[in-house]
Amino acid sequence: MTDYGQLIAYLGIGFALGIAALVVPSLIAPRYKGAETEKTYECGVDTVGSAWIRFGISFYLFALIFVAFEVDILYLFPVALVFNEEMFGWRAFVEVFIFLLILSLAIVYAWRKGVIRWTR
Amino acid sequence: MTLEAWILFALVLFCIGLYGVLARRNLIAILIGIELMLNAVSVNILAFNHFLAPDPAVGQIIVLFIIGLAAAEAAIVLSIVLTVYRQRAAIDVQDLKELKG
Amino acid sequence: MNPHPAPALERAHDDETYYLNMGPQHPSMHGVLRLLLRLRGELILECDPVIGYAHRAHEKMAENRSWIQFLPNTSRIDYLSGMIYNLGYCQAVEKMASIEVPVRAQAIRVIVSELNRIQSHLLWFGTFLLDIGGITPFLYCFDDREKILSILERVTGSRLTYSYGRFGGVSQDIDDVFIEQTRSFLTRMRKQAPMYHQLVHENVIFRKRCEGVGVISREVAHDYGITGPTLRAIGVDYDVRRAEPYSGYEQYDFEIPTRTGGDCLARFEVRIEEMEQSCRIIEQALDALPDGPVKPAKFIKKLKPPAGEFYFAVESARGHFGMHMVSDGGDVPSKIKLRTPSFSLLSSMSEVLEGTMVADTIAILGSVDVVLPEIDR
Amino acid sequence: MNHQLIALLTVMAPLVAFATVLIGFRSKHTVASSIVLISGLVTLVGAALLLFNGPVDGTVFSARWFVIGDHVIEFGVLLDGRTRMMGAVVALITFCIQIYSLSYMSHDPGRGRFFAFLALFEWSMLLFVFASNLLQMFIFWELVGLASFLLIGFWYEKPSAVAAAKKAFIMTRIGDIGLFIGLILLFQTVGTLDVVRITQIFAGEGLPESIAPGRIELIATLLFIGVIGKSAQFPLHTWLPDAMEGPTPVSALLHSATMVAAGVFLVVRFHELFLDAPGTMRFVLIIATTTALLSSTMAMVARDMKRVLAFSSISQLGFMLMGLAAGSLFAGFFHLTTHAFFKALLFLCAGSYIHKFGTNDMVAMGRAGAAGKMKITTIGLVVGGAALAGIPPLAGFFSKEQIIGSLHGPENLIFRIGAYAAAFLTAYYTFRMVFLILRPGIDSEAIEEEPAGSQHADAHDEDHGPAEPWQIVGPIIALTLGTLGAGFLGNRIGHTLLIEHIHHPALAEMAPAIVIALLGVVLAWLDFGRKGARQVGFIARLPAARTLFENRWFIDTVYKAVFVRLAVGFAKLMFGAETRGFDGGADKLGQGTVAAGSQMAKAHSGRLQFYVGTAFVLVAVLVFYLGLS
Amino acid sequence: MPRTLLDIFGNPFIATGVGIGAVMTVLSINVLFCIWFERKVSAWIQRRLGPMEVGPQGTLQTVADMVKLLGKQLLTPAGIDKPLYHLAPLIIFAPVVASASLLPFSKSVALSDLNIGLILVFMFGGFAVVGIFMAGWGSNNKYALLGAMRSVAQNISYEVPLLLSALSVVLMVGAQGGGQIEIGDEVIQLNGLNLSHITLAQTSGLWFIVFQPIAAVIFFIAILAETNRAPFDLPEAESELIAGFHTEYSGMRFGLFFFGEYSNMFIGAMLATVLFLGGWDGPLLPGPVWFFFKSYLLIFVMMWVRWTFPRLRFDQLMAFCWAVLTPLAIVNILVTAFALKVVNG
Amino acid sequence: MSYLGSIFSGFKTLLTGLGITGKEIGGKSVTELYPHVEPELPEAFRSVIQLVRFEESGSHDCVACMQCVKICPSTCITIEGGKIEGIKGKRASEFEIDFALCSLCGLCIDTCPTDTLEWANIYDDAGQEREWVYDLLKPHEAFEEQYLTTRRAIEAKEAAEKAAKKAAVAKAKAEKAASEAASQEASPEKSDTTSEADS
Amino acid sequence: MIAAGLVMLISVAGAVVAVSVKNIVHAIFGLGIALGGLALAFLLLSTPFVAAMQVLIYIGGITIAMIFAVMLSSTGKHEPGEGARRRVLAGIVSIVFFIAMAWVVVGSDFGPLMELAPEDMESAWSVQAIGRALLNDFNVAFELLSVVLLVAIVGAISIASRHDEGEDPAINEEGGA
Repeated sequence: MTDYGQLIAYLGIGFALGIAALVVPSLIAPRYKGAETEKTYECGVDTVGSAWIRFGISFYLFALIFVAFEVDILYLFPVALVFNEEMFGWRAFVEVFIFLLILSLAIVYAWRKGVIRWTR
Repeated sequence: MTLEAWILFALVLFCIGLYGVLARRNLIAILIGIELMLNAVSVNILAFNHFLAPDPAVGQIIVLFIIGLAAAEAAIVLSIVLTVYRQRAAIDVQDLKELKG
Repeated sequence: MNPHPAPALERAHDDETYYLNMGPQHPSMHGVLRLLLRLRGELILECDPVIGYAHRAHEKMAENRSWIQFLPNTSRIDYLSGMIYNLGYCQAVEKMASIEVPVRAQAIRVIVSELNRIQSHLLWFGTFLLDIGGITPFLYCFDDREKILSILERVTGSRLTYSYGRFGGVSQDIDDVFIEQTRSFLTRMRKQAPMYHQLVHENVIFRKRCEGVGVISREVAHDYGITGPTLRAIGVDYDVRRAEPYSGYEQYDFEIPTRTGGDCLARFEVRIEEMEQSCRIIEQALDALPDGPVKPAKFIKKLKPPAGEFYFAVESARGHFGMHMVSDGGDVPSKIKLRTPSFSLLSSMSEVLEGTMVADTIAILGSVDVVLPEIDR
Repeated sequence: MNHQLIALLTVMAPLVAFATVLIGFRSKHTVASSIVLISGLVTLVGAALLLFNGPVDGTVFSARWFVIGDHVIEFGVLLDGRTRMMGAVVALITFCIQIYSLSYMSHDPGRGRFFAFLALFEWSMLLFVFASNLLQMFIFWELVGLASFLLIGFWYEKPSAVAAAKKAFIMTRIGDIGLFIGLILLFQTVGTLDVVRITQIFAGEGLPESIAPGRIELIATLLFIGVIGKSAQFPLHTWLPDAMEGPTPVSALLHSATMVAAGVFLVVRFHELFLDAPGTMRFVLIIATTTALLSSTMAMVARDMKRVLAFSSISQLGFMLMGLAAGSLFAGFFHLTTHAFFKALLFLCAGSYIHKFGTNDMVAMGRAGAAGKMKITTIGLVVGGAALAGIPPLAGFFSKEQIIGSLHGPENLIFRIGAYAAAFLTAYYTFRMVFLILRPGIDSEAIEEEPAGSQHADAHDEDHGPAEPWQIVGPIIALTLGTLGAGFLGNRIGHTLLIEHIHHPALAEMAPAIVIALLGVVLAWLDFGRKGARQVGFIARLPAARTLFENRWFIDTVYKAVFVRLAVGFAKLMFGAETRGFDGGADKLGQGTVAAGSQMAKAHSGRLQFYVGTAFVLVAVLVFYLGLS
Repeated sequence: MPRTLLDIFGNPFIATGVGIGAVMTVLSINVLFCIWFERKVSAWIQRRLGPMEVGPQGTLQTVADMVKLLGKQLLTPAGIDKPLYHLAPLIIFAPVVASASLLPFSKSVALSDLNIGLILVFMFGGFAVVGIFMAGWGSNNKYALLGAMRSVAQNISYEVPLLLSALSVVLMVGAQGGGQIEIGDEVIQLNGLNLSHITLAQTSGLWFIVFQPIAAVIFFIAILAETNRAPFDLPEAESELIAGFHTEYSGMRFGLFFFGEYSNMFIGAMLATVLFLGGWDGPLLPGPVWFFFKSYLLIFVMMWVRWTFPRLRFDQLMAFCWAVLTPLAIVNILVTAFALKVVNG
Repeated sequence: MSYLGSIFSGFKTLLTGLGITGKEIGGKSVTELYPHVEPELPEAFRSVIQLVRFEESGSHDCVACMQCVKICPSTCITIEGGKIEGIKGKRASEFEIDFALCSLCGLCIDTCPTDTLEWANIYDDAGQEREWVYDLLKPHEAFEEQYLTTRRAIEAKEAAEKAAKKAAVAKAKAEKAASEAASQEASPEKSDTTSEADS
Repeated sequence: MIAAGLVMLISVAGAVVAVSVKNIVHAIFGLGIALGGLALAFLLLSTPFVAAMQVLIYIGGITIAMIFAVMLSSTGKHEPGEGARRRVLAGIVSIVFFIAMAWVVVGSDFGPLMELAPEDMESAWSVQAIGRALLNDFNVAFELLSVVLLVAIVGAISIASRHDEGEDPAINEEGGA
């Protein structure tokens, strides 16, 4: 567990260093305040409406496909670890094959639905 | 940490999730509550797994399945949210007369 | 399919749109163009080009100064084909005032105009690639373009705003060094062509970005009066140099490259071939360069063309550049109306860009090659 | 071929078809329908082989799915008399309906999807029927519900169809909660999920020592709540008429062999268990009789042909359950089988008419000349109607006779009378329907407004191709023959169910039923059939009754009044001002019944969070109760 | 087997301190070097000289830039979502440190040696998506949001071929010598998720790039996309979206993004080295030298690629991932699995 | 093209591209390190405009004819006529060009009847202020050195020409004288004056 | 001990944020924090692999999908205000449930079971053990999970893109490279 503790420590110190890197300039950098410094950048023109807008569906569909895929693939990792053990033999291959086949169907479906080709 | 502490912790999380499910009106917020509840279950299982289980792999696999099913469930629920929104232009459960029959 | 489209769907789609200002301060807006886009996700629903950020009132200035005084302005209208504009203006005035131009000066004008055209196309090539994300070809193009600029600098003293033309000729004769440099440039250019072809034209990413993107139909081109390489990419072989030859273009043997696709790739190919044709013209002009003076013995500074209206056009790097001049017989023009190609191109954009994606917008804008001061003249 | 392989083929063919079609060929309609048809044929052949290939009992195929503690949970195919019989019926009816749909749905843009769902439906039902363990049973029970939801809401662009689908789904969910709890309790009680074992446990002489009788009653009641939802028994029957919003083949499937039959089959499946719970059986009997009577009265006044059939379905389901509750597995199951044939037949006929004339209104059909134009359909209608009415020697007669016969003894007198009354009404309304279509009169109950739930999406242009293409006529003929013949298969079915002794009622016993059925027919003739009949029915002379029946006994209204009021009160109490929707709804109180149904469903489902909260509070209360006691 | 710092120092606190110092030093030097190197490579490719002013051959240019960044005002636009906006650079920056510590650079010493190191590296990589989204959303700027959406969609999509190609390596590891390897008199059971084991599996035989060329190419392309580098730099496509998700970030906040970006590139290259190029394996020179040499070779290729190609359009990018890379990767795994069974089974 | 075929050929074009850019890595750079390396300027280089001025006298040929003022499109030239000691006729006493306005078109140079305006050969004349008016009569310190060099060269050239002219004249005279001397005797004083004028 | 306390604190704090803040995007990030904390908890429960999966799938996948869904559905960021009474009631229900369950937990004695806890089963805790179990005992579940996810994807895509069912997607174009 200590190994993982160390890892977490790295993460924590990473945060700390990041904060430090932001604190330093706020101490030494000039501070000019004015309306223009706070203006949202939109090519020098005032923005029209908020940026918190709604987006096309395509992004979302990719996220969905990704979630399923990632779950599937991550299940494969433990299996891949023991894939070569003799006790499983060809059964392991068949299982992985079926699994990947089903996984591929998702791509095929998405493809046919035009998700991948971005039908807008 | 004792088993009881972990279970109580899971319970707390579960109840927070329950509160989220009950109190919120936004469908996505309700989904958040459900996810919390599911995760509380995962903690519970892993705690038992850690302290009691004769075969640790089983507990882990169950949690992995929970995670996987949560992913599937989230995908479906979010799609429904989207459809509902398209129909109704709102994701407030109170406005969802459409879903009621 | 769906017999009863839910009205809510339409409404929801309306909610998904938003406005985005692209430009004037934007890395890929050529000059200071502002596009007001209405978008859904990355899809452009409406495009409204807002111009005027580089407005300099060239046409108005023409009404307040003598014919010769307007000369320096002309290289600044389209700073990329400054030479062509400049010489075109001279030719217009010469024709109006019936001034003879020595044959050597005519040949020189053709040479420098074509060099200018190559230069302009090279810059367009580079920035177009830059727009679709390829940075290195841009610098290669600039390396080549630099050679032209140096050559032109030798005779004009300037690299961009040449003011090389004079009524009745050009301001300075070319020498052997110029000829030699030009010839070596042509050789270099022809050596570079296959490299560009492999690096850019064959590149699968480039083709993906260009093929079928931003197709401009014949109707749109006709309605908006699009000319130049963009028109030729649709398949219309209209070129002022061929249609109404000036400055002795009729003597030279060159082709007018055309494509039928009307998309970005077609425009790209047309321009690339045009560069080769320009090289051919320069070669022929250099081979048959006549001797003689290059400008009238006396500098023509005061000019009183006969009263009347007059139209003259030249082929700039971007297309048909026409000058409609009105003279009242005095030494100050009554009115010079400039018909610039970029204006037509940009006007058509609101129609062409509709239904494309943001990335395509940039590619299309880059491929039609507009120069903003020319629009805002 | 061994049974294992056949069974596997039988149950998996629809799934393969479903997956293939849904993923690959949804827009290639011809391919889609061919795939589904082939799978249907495979299933039919397989089911037939299983049925006729002699008794092979027990779980013939299983795949390990999960292990919980010592319990190995398997997906399996359980073959015994009940499942083989039911599987064959399902396969046959589904196949007929698939063929029928070829023509019926031929112009629908989404028919690829439709066929996919049909396959899904068939698959779910088959695996439910063949389920070897409780978990599988429950999962496929739910899947049947899901598939029916998809099919009822097939024309999802029609708001009424979506509403109906959701109503069906949600109301059956109410029953499912009961079923689920029941199954869990059952598991706890018997300690196994295996259906065969459970059947054995309860089939034995007397109760197992360890099981408290109250427990059995509770389990049976909970299971029956699931049946109430699924088989549309009173008081959860209101979804079924609305479910007519789906395409007619769906209605036919839903009402004959799959969705509603699932509920009855559950009782058949656990009949031993139910027999051990006499209290529950009484309860079932009461509910079933009430349902049979109530829905018959509703059918008397309905004008929409599909609705008449829907109400008759409810009523016939009541009959089946009466038979089962009276203790006769054979009677109930026999009626289930015969009913599958003639109800599918009637629906297909109705669909044929609707397809041709573009209306659901029987009067309009009659006026359009249904009798003359579509001979085969009309023959089917008459045969099916007669079977439904219980006219000998058609299928319905025998099975109904068995049910009435099973209700012997003084303690069942009231139910017997109820059954007779229901049979009478059935005969009456069936022939009312027949006469309205076959002998249209000028004065018949003309309908100005369209009947609720009329299916215009169904109705295509008047003339496209022959009125009776083979795809429509074929299944109708097949089912007509089935209806004519099924009644004589009683022995065979009994044999298949391994019931040694079948009670064959004597003619004297049959006589009252025959007389009553004929009386109903005669009355219908007087009211509708004879020349110059006013075609308004005797009910018209009893305005109170008519109002009652037309408003479906105000059950929807009562639901609304009670549940919605309660909910509103509750909501006001609990959630303050958030009652706008309900207040608005409350203003429409007297405005008709369809709206009321959806309002009622709203009260049930809209407050999702309310239910969740209640459930958790109940759990907490339970914990406290258990902990403190 | 490499010894971890914990083994060497015994005390976890000292080990962590030393480790963090080493990681930060390496990363900082790497970032400074990479930025300079990138400018130089681009200059060489483009017939230019690149930075020449500060230090010999402009080597100190990035140091000067960093000092400049430190001295710049942190502009905070109005109308932002404050928590997200401020947290985003940290979310990008912090995981980099942790994930850099996981990579085994030497035969003898490693910062940490975890049994699921591979998964953990991917896990820390996953944080970037969240950070990018926070930046884009928090900025309340349409360009930033567009960039963030693109970036998130791109990152998650390319994670699929990335994981799939790594999976084929995991499959290979178990097949090396029956899943065991002898080092001295010690027999080690190879664990396909342990990064040092992956390296060890290659030291005894050929590097995996020989067995898995397709996976290697896919992995490399996916790394390019994951680090938002051209031709997959759409999230910050300057000709379209100004600067993408970090449009509104200035000064050191931008610096953190920059740091994260280049470090991620470094980590990606190191991971590719471990998975396909045999990690520290190499003749004559000491392990770490080989390791860093290979990593920088890959980084050089990344730069080379960046300065050669135009940028894809977004839909083409996604189509490339889902219609080309992912199917290829799946087929590759199947072929690998089949071959392994044929050879070993 | 088939699916795999298109992938393959696509990758091939990418590799070709990499090859092209890769070749450049070893290639020569074209960058001029500007402040460290002076650019080569063409003769006709147009920078600011200057008056042809004579070093010794500080004088020039501008006769203040105002042609340049009239032709200047930018109206950036200001000239005042005046008198310069020791020179006949009108000369410009004030000659200012506002280079903030000037567009460097060169019309003034072309139109100058006395050819006294010329391009300076300066490439790095840049300012940080808006005010950018040069008094051409006063050599600007920014380019004094260049100015003087060219001026010296011009003066030397002119002097040489003058000398050559004079020499030619002298020679002619001498020849004439010689021919005359053939008849008459030459005067040695005259050659002295010539040599004086040379210097 | 301290670590566990810290982890619990993080998770609970994240969870509280997730269910209480009005801004739905913040709520999702709160969920992310809670899930991250839970990943640490899994680490403490000696299942690092599950912890990594938790982060990869939940934080890297599900929360992102949620955010996309938010971006597609609600522009306002702020959901409709919920009545105070609703919150109070929800709180009451949760607390009642908590008390009930906590009572059960506290009242239970896990002591006897503890002895079953494995001591020296290093290999049993490894990822390989999971892999073996997936291939052996849970193989059907393993395959079924992929089916479930396939169905989820198919469902999600068809639900989400239902409106353009009529359009004929460009299916047979070449894959593109």
